[in-house]
Amino acid sequence: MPGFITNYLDKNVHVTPGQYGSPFWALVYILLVFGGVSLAVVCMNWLERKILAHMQVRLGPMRVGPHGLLQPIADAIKLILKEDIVPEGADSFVFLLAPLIILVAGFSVYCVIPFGPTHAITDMNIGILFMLGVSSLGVLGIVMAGWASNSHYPLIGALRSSAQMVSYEVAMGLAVISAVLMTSLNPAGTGTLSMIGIVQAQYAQHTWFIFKFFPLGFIAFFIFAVAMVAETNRAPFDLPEAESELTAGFHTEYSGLRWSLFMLGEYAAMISVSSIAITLWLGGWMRPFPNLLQGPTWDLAFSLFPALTFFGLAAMTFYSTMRMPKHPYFRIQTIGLGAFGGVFVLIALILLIPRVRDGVQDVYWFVAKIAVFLYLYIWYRGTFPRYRFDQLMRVGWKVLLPLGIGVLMATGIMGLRTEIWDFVHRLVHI
Amino acid sequence: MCTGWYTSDMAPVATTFFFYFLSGLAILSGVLVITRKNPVHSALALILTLLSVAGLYLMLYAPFVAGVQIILYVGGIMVLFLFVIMLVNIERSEREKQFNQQWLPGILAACGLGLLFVLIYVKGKALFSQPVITMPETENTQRVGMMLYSNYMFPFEIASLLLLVAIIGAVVMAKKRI
Amino acid sequence: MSDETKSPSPQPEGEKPSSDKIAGGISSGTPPPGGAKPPAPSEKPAVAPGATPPKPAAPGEKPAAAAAPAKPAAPAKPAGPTPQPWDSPLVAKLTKQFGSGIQPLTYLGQNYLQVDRSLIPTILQMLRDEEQFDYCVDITAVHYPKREKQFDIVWILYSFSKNERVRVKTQIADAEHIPSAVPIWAAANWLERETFDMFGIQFDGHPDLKRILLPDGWKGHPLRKDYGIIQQDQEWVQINLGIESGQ
Amino acid sequence: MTDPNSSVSHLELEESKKTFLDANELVINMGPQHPATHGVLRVILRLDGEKVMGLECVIGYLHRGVEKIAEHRTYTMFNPYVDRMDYVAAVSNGLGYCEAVEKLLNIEAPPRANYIRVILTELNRLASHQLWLGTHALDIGAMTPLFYTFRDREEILKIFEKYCGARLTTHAFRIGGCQYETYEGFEKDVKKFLTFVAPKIDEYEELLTTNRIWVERTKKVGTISAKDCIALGVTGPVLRASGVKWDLRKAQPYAAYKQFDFEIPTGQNGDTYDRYLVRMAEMRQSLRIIQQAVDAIPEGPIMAKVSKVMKPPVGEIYHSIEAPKGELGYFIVSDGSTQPYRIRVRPPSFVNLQALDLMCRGQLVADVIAVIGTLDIVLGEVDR
Amino acid sequence: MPQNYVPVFIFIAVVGTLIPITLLLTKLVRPSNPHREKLLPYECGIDPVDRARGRYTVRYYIVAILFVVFDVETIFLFPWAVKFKAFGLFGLLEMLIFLGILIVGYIWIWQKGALEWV
Repeated sequence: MPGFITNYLDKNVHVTPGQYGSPFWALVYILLVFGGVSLAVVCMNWLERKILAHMQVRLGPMRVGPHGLLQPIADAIKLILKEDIVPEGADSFVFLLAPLIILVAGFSVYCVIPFGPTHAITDMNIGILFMLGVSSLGVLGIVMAGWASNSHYPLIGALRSSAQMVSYEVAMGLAVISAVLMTSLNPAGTGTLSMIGIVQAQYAQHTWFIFKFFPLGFIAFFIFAVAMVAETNRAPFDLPEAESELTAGFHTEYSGLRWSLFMLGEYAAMISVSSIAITLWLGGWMRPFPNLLQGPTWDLAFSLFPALTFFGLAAMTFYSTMRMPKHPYFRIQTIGLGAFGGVFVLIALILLIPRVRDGVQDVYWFVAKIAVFLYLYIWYRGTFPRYRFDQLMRVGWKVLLPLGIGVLMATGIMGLRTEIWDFVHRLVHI
Repeated sequence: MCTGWYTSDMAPVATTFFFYFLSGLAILSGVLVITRKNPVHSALALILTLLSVAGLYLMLYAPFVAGVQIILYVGGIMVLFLFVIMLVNIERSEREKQFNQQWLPGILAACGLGLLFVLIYVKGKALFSQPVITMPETENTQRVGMMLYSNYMFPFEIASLLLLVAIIGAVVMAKKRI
Repeated sequence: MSDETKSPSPQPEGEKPSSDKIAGGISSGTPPPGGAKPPAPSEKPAVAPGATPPKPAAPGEKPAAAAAPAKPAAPAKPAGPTPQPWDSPLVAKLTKQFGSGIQPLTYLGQNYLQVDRSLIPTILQMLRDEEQFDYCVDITAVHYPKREKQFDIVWILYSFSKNERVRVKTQIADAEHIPSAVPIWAAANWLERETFDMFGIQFDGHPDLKRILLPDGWKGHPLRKDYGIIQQDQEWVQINLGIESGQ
Repeated sequence: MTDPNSSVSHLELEESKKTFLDANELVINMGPQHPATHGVLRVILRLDGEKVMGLECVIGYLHRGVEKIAEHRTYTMFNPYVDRMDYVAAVSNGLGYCEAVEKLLNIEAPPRANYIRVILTELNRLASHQLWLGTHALDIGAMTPLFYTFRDREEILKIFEKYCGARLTTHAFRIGGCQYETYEGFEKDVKKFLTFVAPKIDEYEELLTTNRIWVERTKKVGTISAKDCIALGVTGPVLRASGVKWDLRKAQPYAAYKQFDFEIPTGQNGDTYDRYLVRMAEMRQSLRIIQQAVDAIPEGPIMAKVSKVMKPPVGEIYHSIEAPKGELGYFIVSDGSTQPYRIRVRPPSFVNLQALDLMCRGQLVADVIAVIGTLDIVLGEVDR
Repeated sequence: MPQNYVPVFIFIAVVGTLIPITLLLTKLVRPSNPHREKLLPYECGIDPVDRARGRYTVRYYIVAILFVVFDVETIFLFPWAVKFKAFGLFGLLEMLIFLGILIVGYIWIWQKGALEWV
């Protein structure tokens, strides 16, 4: 088995495992991504509670582990030990299948997400289409969950949710097309739908697409950014789960581990749509200014960022460790927090090794960009009230959709401005 | 069977397995679609059918069509189906008889269809003596574009009229107070 | 001083004005147009930080509002806390129209009309339409089991334009119906339902007279005096809660 | 009647007659176990999609028979019970009750007691409004204001606790005055609180007042005209937001309110946004009143002469005050004994809740939540 | 099957087996005490009045059908988008006509109020 790995590393570092065609190697990547995303969801869970808490002048989880670090684990254990209730009159088959569909749909998107030029499970030349299609499968899961529960609140939640996701998908698609348009602005005149290809196109055109044809790229990005919040049912578009109206929306009747699958799916979807936005508009895995700040010195400077980040985290952890109460009761927690900082230092040191340092560059920048998006998600949740359903639909159909069509047309015209100019020129001269 | 389209980075893998797996899945779920009493279950089975057909498109090196299949049929039309199914009274439809009693026309139609299949199988080789136009997978979308926007330009524009009619029809039929 | 005048009878206001008209008599002689504002001028007791005179009753009730200058003749307060006859143009008008059917009284600066059961719909309608008592504050009842006419029904009304409060009271026997005030004040809806729930008084013409605080199907009306404080509908508890007793 | 909770509503009956073809309407229960009904309120909604075609409130889940209990307690013993009605504005309840009995006894609280009463009542009004704001914002989906308001409300509760030992159901006042003299540093605490909380109110407003989503969610939602308000007996900030400048503290001043200079904030449209603005302005007015009261608090006794055994003369009295939610009235009938013959509480929430149907008809489900929040009901008071 | 699509199937297989296995495994540790009251659908503490399925407004249906139409439109745009430079002015014109016809429909439904929720 190491043969596969060495083989891959030696010969085919420029292709993704999918293109390499080795099922084993693909499986390794799949497990890595699956585990990584699950871990990210756990971290996100803790971070969301902490950040939200601090925005709201409270502490958030503090009891399980130092600063509540073990809270997600405690939650997981609790959820595992909870009874799994299938309500009376529910269509049990559909009821049990629904979270699975949502999860599979949420995770399948990761097949095409490029964490780096080679760090993707596979590269499809219809990557964007695949992502749009698979993420639209989530709607089915939601409708099924709501319908199967045989309860009013989940049904209304599911209908709302599907109508909402479906509405914003149109705007999302239009925004995506205007990014695809930009990829074909090369001498060959051939664009691509491949996720890796889109990032490479941004590299080739020396700009992130968000800045292309300013403000067109930015508007398209904005449309996508709004639509993705709506697609993931997050505040301020969290109507399907509006707890004050529908208690918990389509997953009201779910409990225990099965309920946690919905949460897992939701957070996984948040991460995946953020990655898509990053891939399409924010240069994907590229570090900032890859064209401007070139040269070995800059490369070295940027390659130190991962290690520095972890050193920073470690410093924060150590600072908190020092600030822990000196009471013997907290001794274990203090030691735990210190050990946590130690782990950070260790990771940082590993990241200083030149080979590793270069290897994680792409993934680091990608994850860093995702982190910004996730922070924005949390920030929205702490700031905005919830939209009402008709307002939500109005934003989707009457604001984002025309905006999307407009941006698309404008981008097309901008992309062909020389041809148009030539044409007009010729007309005048004839 | 697909070796003819071999490209360096798109080597076919386990073609036979996937073919039988996907087509078997399509047929099985297709049967489920018509035998399930509960229309929602039928719809779910139909989704599976559509997905496996999408897989078959992939095998034919037509990823764009596969993507369209997933986005439009699974993500769009099936959601619409589910909505409509939920609009009707499922309890009632479950109580009703699944098949009506039109046995004779049914059998005749089945025989006719079977005959057609057999004919196609027998005569097909003669009709399609040449292999289908080869289409490198990497350029599939671009090729579709070329076809659509040059050769089939007029039908394409007609399609937009069709969509317009669909919009108007939907609104007129569904909206009570216009 | 308030303590001495209490009388042992459980029917506090059935007796009406007769007894002592110490201060009230003065006011009744001179028909002051003061309406509901007898205590108005003497009304600033809360202001003075000094000794609080016990006499001027009801600090909050009737301050000199906009209507006060028009009707300045408010006399001194009734000294003893017994119901006094109440005089005002409103009263004069009402008495003229209804004669002995109503008894206008005032007690501790608060005015009320003791009205005959038969006059209730007319009077309430009139109070709203002609006297601008546009706000029905409350409707409730009081149970006097020993009396022949067991229930006092009380309407507490308020007029925004006059800044004036008046209570209308009538007596009805058990099982006697009373017309609903919902057509007059929409607010009466729930208030009447609660009165029905608690006392079992039927309001004719109420759109949806049913229990409001107690569950449907409960037996008995708890605010009647013969309904003990720990009494409950055992049967209901047994059927619905599956226990022998909620106590 | 097999189900303890099912009171068959006319909505449900209507619904059962419908056939499939015209059954676009859906009857759903909101409450009693629902996150946004502020307690155990049950609202039966008849929906056409998301649109509310009608609704009916079912109340009584928290009915404890307060009025009945009163008939078996002496006047003094009943005093703590009123705190449990509107438990977020217990001080106001106590004030209304004490003043009503004082009136019946024809006595009056000494001025110092009245000043203390005003300070505590206005603090309580502030606390009640803060709780309203937090929960109302949470209902509309804004999570953060809840924590801000609870943080600041805590300071008020601390003052209560220092004054009388209790935080929520304070039982701060007695018939005839106040039981407790203010503690050492009471004025200082209150003044400190005033300077602390004024910028906090700006902070709440900063989060909400100009927030686009907040404005969209509240403007033109749950509109009720002044005429309807009066017909339905709606009082308090809801009435004022409809443009009626009426506040019992001004209209029929009680306690020491006559001495203070404050305004009655009013709105024009009677929608949820106006009610929000009115309550925010009321919070500022409360601060003004407290400031004046604490600056001018007179010395003197805090308790009037009241006999240990209270036997009010035969008679009846109605006294009402401006509670945070509206007009809170007590109708007390005395038969000359030590126990009230009958006490009727006129709860503002109960009467205000009647307007819910009118305010929600034709709006969306989400608006029902907003309207319940903006009515600021407390089920303890609705059900008593 | 082209090799770079195989990982998708592996992925679905992995997710589709891992999760049910987890669910089955946790069956060993989690309790199961079904009770009538516990199994009742949530209706805010009230026993459900009727079955929940079916019966809701036709508006959701309009949204779904409009979505399908606009989705088809979006799909048509993809092949153009990847090649639009090569199609040049002619392609752009074609696309503008295509979009124009749809925009007419869009304006029509806007005018008709089909986009208003209530």
